[in-house]
Amino acid sequence: MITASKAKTDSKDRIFFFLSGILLLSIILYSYWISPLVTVAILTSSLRQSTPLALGALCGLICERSGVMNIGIEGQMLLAAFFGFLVNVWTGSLLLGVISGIAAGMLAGIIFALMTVSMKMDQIICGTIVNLLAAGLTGYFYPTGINATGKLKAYSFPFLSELPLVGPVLFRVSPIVFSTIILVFLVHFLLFFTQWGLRTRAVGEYPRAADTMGINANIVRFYNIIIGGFFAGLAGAFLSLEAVGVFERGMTNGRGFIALAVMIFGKWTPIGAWGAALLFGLALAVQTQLQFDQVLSIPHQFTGMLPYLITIIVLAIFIKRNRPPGSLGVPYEKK
Amino acid sequence: ENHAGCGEKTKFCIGLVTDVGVIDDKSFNQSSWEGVQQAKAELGAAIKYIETRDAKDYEQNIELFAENNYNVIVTVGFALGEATIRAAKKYQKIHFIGIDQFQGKPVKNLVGLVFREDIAGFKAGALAAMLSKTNIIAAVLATDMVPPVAAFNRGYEAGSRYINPDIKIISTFHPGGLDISFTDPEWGASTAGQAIDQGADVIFSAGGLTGNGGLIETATHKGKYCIGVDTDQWDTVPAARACLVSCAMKRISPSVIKLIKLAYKNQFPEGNYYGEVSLSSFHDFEGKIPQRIKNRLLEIDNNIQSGKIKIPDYE
Amino acid sequence: MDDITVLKLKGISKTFHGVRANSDVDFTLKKGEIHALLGENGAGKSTLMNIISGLLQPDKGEIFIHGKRQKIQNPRRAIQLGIGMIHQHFMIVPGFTSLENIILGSEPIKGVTIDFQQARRQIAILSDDCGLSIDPDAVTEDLPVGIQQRVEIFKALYRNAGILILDEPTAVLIPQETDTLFKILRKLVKKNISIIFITHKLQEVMQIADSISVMQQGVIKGVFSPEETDEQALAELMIGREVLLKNDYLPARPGKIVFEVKKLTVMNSRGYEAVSDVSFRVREREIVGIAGVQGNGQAELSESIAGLRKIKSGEITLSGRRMPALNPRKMIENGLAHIPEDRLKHGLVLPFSIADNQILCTYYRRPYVHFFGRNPKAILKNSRKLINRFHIKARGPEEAVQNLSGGNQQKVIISREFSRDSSFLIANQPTRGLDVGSVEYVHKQLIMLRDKGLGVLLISSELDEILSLSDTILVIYRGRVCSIVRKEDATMESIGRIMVRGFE
Amino acid sequence: MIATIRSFIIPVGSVIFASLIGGIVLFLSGSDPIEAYAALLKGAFGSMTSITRTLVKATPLMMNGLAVAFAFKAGLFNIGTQGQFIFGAFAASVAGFFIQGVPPVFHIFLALIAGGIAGGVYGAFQGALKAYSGAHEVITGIMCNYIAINITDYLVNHPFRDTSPGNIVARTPLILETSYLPDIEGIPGGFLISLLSAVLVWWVLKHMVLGFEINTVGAGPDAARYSGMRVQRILLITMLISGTLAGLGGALEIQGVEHRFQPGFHTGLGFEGITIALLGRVHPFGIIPASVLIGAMKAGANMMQFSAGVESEIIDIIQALLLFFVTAEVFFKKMIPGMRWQKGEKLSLRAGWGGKV
Ligand SMILES: Nc1ncnc2c1ncn2[C@@H]1O[C@H](COP(=O)(O)OP(=O)(O)OP(=O)(O)O)[C@@H](O)[C@H]1O
Ligand SMILES: Nc1ncnc2c1ncn2[C@@H]1O[C@H](COP(=O)(O)OP(=O)(O)OP(=O)(O)O)[C@@H](O)[C@H]1O
Ligand SMILES: [Mg+2]
Ligand SMILES: [Mg+2]
Repeated sequence: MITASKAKTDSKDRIFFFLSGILLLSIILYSYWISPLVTVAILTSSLRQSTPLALGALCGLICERSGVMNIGIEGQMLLAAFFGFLVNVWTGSLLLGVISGIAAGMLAGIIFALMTVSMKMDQIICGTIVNLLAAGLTGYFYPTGINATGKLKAYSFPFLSELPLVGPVLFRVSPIVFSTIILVFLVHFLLFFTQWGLRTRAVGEYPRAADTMGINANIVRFYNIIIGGFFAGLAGAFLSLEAVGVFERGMTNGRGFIALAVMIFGKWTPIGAWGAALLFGLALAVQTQLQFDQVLSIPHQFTGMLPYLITIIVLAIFIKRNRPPGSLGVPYEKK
Repeated sequence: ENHAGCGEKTKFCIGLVTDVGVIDDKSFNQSSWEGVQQAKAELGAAIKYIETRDAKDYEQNIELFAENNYNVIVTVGFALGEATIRAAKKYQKIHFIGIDQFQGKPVKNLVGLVFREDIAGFKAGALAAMLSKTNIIAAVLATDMVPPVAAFNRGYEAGSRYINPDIKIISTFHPGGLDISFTDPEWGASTAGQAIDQGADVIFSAGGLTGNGGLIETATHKGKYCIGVDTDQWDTVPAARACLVSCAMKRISPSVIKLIKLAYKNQFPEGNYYGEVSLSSFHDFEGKIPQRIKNRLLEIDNNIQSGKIKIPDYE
Repeated sequence: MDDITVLKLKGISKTFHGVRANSDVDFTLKKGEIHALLGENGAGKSTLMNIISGLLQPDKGEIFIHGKRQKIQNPRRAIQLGIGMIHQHFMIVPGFTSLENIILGSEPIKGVTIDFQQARRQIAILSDDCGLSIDPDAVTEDLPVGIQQRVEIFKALYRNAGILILDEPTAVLIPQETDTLFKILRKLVKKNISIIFITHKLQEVMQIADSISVMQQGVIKGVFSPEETDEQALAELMIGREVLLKNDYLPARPGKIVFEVKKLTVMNSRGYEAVSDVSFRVREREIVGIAGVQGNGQAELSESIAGLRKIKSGEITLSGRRMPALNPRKMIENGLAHIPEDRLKHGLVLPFSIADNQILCTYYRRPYVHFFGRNPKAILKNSRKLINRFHIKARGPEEAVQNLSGGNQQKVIISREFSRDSSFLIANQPTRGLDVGSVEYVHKQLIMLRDKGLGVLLISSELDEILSLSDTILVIYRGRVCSIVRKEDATMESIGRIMVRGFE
Repeated sequence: MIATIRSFIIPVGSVIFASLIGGIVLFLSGSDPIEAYAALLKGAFGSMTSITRTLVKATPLMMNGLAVAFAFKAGLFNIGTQGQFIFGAFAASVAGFFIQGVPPVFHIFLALIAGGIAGGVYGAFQGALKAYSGAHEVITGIMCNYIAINITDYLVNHPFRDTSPGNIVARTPLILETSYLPDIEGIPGGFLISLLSAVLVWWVLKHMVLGFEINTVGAGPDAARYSGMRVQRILLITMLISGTLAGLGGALEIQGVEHRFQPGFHTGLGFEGITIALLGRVHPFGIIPASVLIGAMKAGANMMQFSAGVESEIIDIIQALLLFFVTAEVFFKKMIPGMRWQKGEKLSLRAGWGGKV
């Protein structure tokens, strides 16, 4: 009954995913056997680089599952990264930094919700507005000559981190990377097993039907956008407070948009999106490794294309049409 | 408007045009500007800068100063090379300083302030090779399309090999286009992380914000060293102090001041002016670095001066 | 039955920018009665019901429930007041299972998760004492409409509604399904549930209703009991003129074959065989009717004929020429006219003007294009002509079809398809949801075309429509043609039986 | 009548409101709005050269805006204009320095065509992916942008690098004078061509059969199939044309301004295309003023920083506000009494995501 409610995955896809999963796993195990250090390095890096994408995708997914198309994630991330960093500098507390980063993400969400849900403005336009606004504000008010006070560091779980392979990869990680993994599964659970999830999906598919059952589609959309903002905010905080440690103008560098790609790739399901994000992160890490090892002496521009090419190929050849939520992009007006 | 009255005997005006990017890039825009600011302090000059947003605006931004009869115009970055030459030919009376702009055929009121990044890189490489215990060192680089970065890298590899011919150098360029390769700290950081995780213990991180990301990341790993570029990033990137042994510096500010003063005294040179390059002081690591390494670096320095060491030059 | 009033409306009025949908409507519903509401398309029935169920707010007027004045701000309130509505266009979330659809909005909770077990139990109990069964885990979009409707009824019962509103429930049902529905309704009435029943089918009204209200242009024309009136009277009251209900048209004089399918096999979207080697032929001046319960392959059949769906095997011949698959344009140019089942999705481009919709299949031909491109003059001229000829109610050729009532939307399609000179017509559910006036109109048009010399393939789940119009009747069951009968020797009962089980 | 008034009130009102709020931001951040805006205007329209500069900056914006808008009409969200623009620019510059000894006018057109084709083919590639494999155009678009940048970066760094002595930078040689776009009466030729393209786009969409087909596919893909249109092919053609517009934009940029392909000269142009398309309410004749407006802001930004010392990012903020007011009719509805909005007049696209073909 759960699968039924998800965007349809036809059996061919499932087989493909299953087989490629097996294949990938065996490759990883093999390379771990050959050179454990490098393998761990690659996997750690993949997980790390997939984090902002996965979080961004969660934001997009929660909005879109309730029928709101959010292309403003990039901007939400940027704002979050900015405020998170500022607060961290002012208070000297990374925790406060992260919290206010999240708050900023949600605040941007509220603005977006006011425009899309309350004012029924076109959702693509609202997303673009958020992006412009974020770029403008963070650039215009960019504080010169203030300096970071460190960043979130990796934490090793006792015992667990000693396990081979999974230990260093999964249990010697920095907080946001780790919590992302948990959040992915949490959101998946919430989306498919709880009242909130059922209503969210109903509103996304057919808001009128939800409305006749006494569910106020617009309210659902409103708070879902804000919840989405939480994840975009966390992604931003990750960039400025965990990954880098400082804020720089435009430091999101299009990750918000790749997150959208990842979300669609994952067929609007959290775990699917996470898988897509991991694949993307893996491709990024692998291309770096190819440069490290100089195994093949081709210009780095080509190895650099790897992640993008893989995405297109997988999408074009293996995955059939992705079906978005039915009411996506349409402001809901009562009759 | 403080540029009123520029051009009169009594007033000495200096303008600076950045490359696409921001003045406080903790890198060469910033250190060029610091040079100009010092000139203000010493010569009481009126100073002003314009950040370029769009490569199409180089010409216009330079002209904004020229039209207001500034005495010296500093243009930062090789990308402004052509625009600067054209401006110099058009405004004969104004002195132009083109940073990182190698002059093919000299123009009399324009000097290209250039640096031997390969030498700085060589020293950095030597230092890295001597510091490394794992015999794996890494370089995190913005792009190979920008001559200075490429030169840094060439020197770095040569220098480390000079110390230890079979050292493993794992180096990467940013996979994206030139437009983001200098402004992607996240990539710099995660790449540095990936290098460290596979045993690299010295990271040479070169290229604007991307490089800074690499430095800061390295600082979060115990017992690893990182080497910065361009300025003494001890001051510009404090977050990296935990690992920052030294920086392959291009002494931009002092050279800028020197050239401005020459302009002030009307002894402005033409063609190319080679600015000084060197390793910055070791700061907190002063005590930790054994004397023999320091001696070795001095010896290398002399050998380069005397030409005993040849660095493979531009391809 | 005792005469307690459960619902009372006083002077309800509602206008949509200019359009008077309801004006000063009084309405009374008694406990345990089935109250039929009649009216032509756009009379204001759905609007009135939407007001009762809290989807719309009246401009003025009062609503009393069990004698207490109530303000129904939103559907949630209506549900609390025990009002359940089954909408004309089902309010079912496509991807959801029956269970999910039923509990949506009133989910039983255990801890943080939905208590699906609990929900199942409740549904089981419901199906026992109402004697209707459904598969809770079936994905609703894959279910036949009859069952989807049952899910809708469950939704209401699950929220134990005391007042049940059904807006044109039988529009999409075949006689057998209708009978089951009526049985269900009677059971519900016994449980003291009061029912408002909207329909365009008069004989149903006579059959089931305890009282009848007739609506015309937003006002109630009168309230009757079945005993004191008859179909003809009602029809005239709602349309405002005389209507032929039972029409006995002149028999056909079939000519040569215009259309033929041989051993046609077609897959449905989920890759199962939906049409299995079907063969039949249609002659000039003949209407071939395809009877069948919805979802027995009619959709796939008509789509494949129209060139919209891949065919696995078999061949299609139109006016003597063998037709390539998947080429609608070629079919059209060879004389196909097509009234699609899903008028809003396939038949019309809703945001477009009436004029543009009327040339949707000929936009690239003269006179609609000239040297410089499209020729607006010709397009508008054509539209004005058709609007008059087919009596389409609209402000003018430029009005967007999304603003038209369903009846008029259908007329736009008919005007387009009938005005093309074609030799063969597929009419798929051509009268669904239309009022008696429009139905009569469409039927006349079909006969007229037939007599003009077209071959017509009429697909309909309205058995009486099939019987009164077709000259030959095919019954389709599970994608196979199970029987071919001439009009003369076809009876409602026999056909109905074949429709539901594939044999006499 | 009312309609025409309204169609002026909204944009003008938006500009006023946006600059007001922008002014407040300036004021709060301690700079003088009047001075800043004065400088902005001076930089944008102060002199003939500054006007020219404004138009020069408007040109690529207009072309990208048109490209995005055109795809929107078929329900496609062409987020890949940047890549198409880059390929167009590169192809034009190659044609610019490779082809020798052809008469000027001819050479100009050869280069333009090269650019158009390059962009068009790349667009069509993404269109084909969408139409025939269902790969989502938003994903492929984003990915193709990165790929285009990498490929051209490689090409200018190696095979097509300018080998003239003294050059140490990754860039192509200068294109020949014969392929330079001339100014006509001080108006850049590129701008004139982009105006022409706008008119063409309008004509195609409003008056040509293809335009009707594209609009139909956008408004009702199923009805389009039913009526015998080859939806997939139309999607492909739409992306071909959209890409051609973007590619042409690139060519204009090279032949009119840059005169050689240099990596990174295009930063962000693609996404600005989206802004312009939306600001122009996805109508060719809305896109013209929109791009001139934004062009003016970009042209004035430097002057604003130079003489008013205002960070140029302020114009991003103003752009966002503009976009907001243009879209949020509600304001004007509330403010101007007796202004009733008909159904369908509200600007909405809901293009893109609809994964179905
Ligand atoms: N949302 C709306 N906006 C504007 N007008 C509307 C709206 N809904 C209905 N109308 C108009 O109000 C009138 C009554 O509509 P309604 O749907 O109640 O008719 P109806 O009696 O249900 O017709 P049918 O029997 O075909 O269902 C029609 O003219 C319709 O065009
Ligand atoms: N003037 C209008 N403006 C906006 N929407 C309208 C208008 N008129 C009708 N509609 C919409 O179109 C729908 C069709 O109107 P109406 O309900 O009268 O059709 P209908 O006769 O019920 O058709 P069907 O019986 O096929 O549903 C209405 O339910 C309403 O949502
Ligand atoms: Mg109705
Ligand atoms: Mg109806």
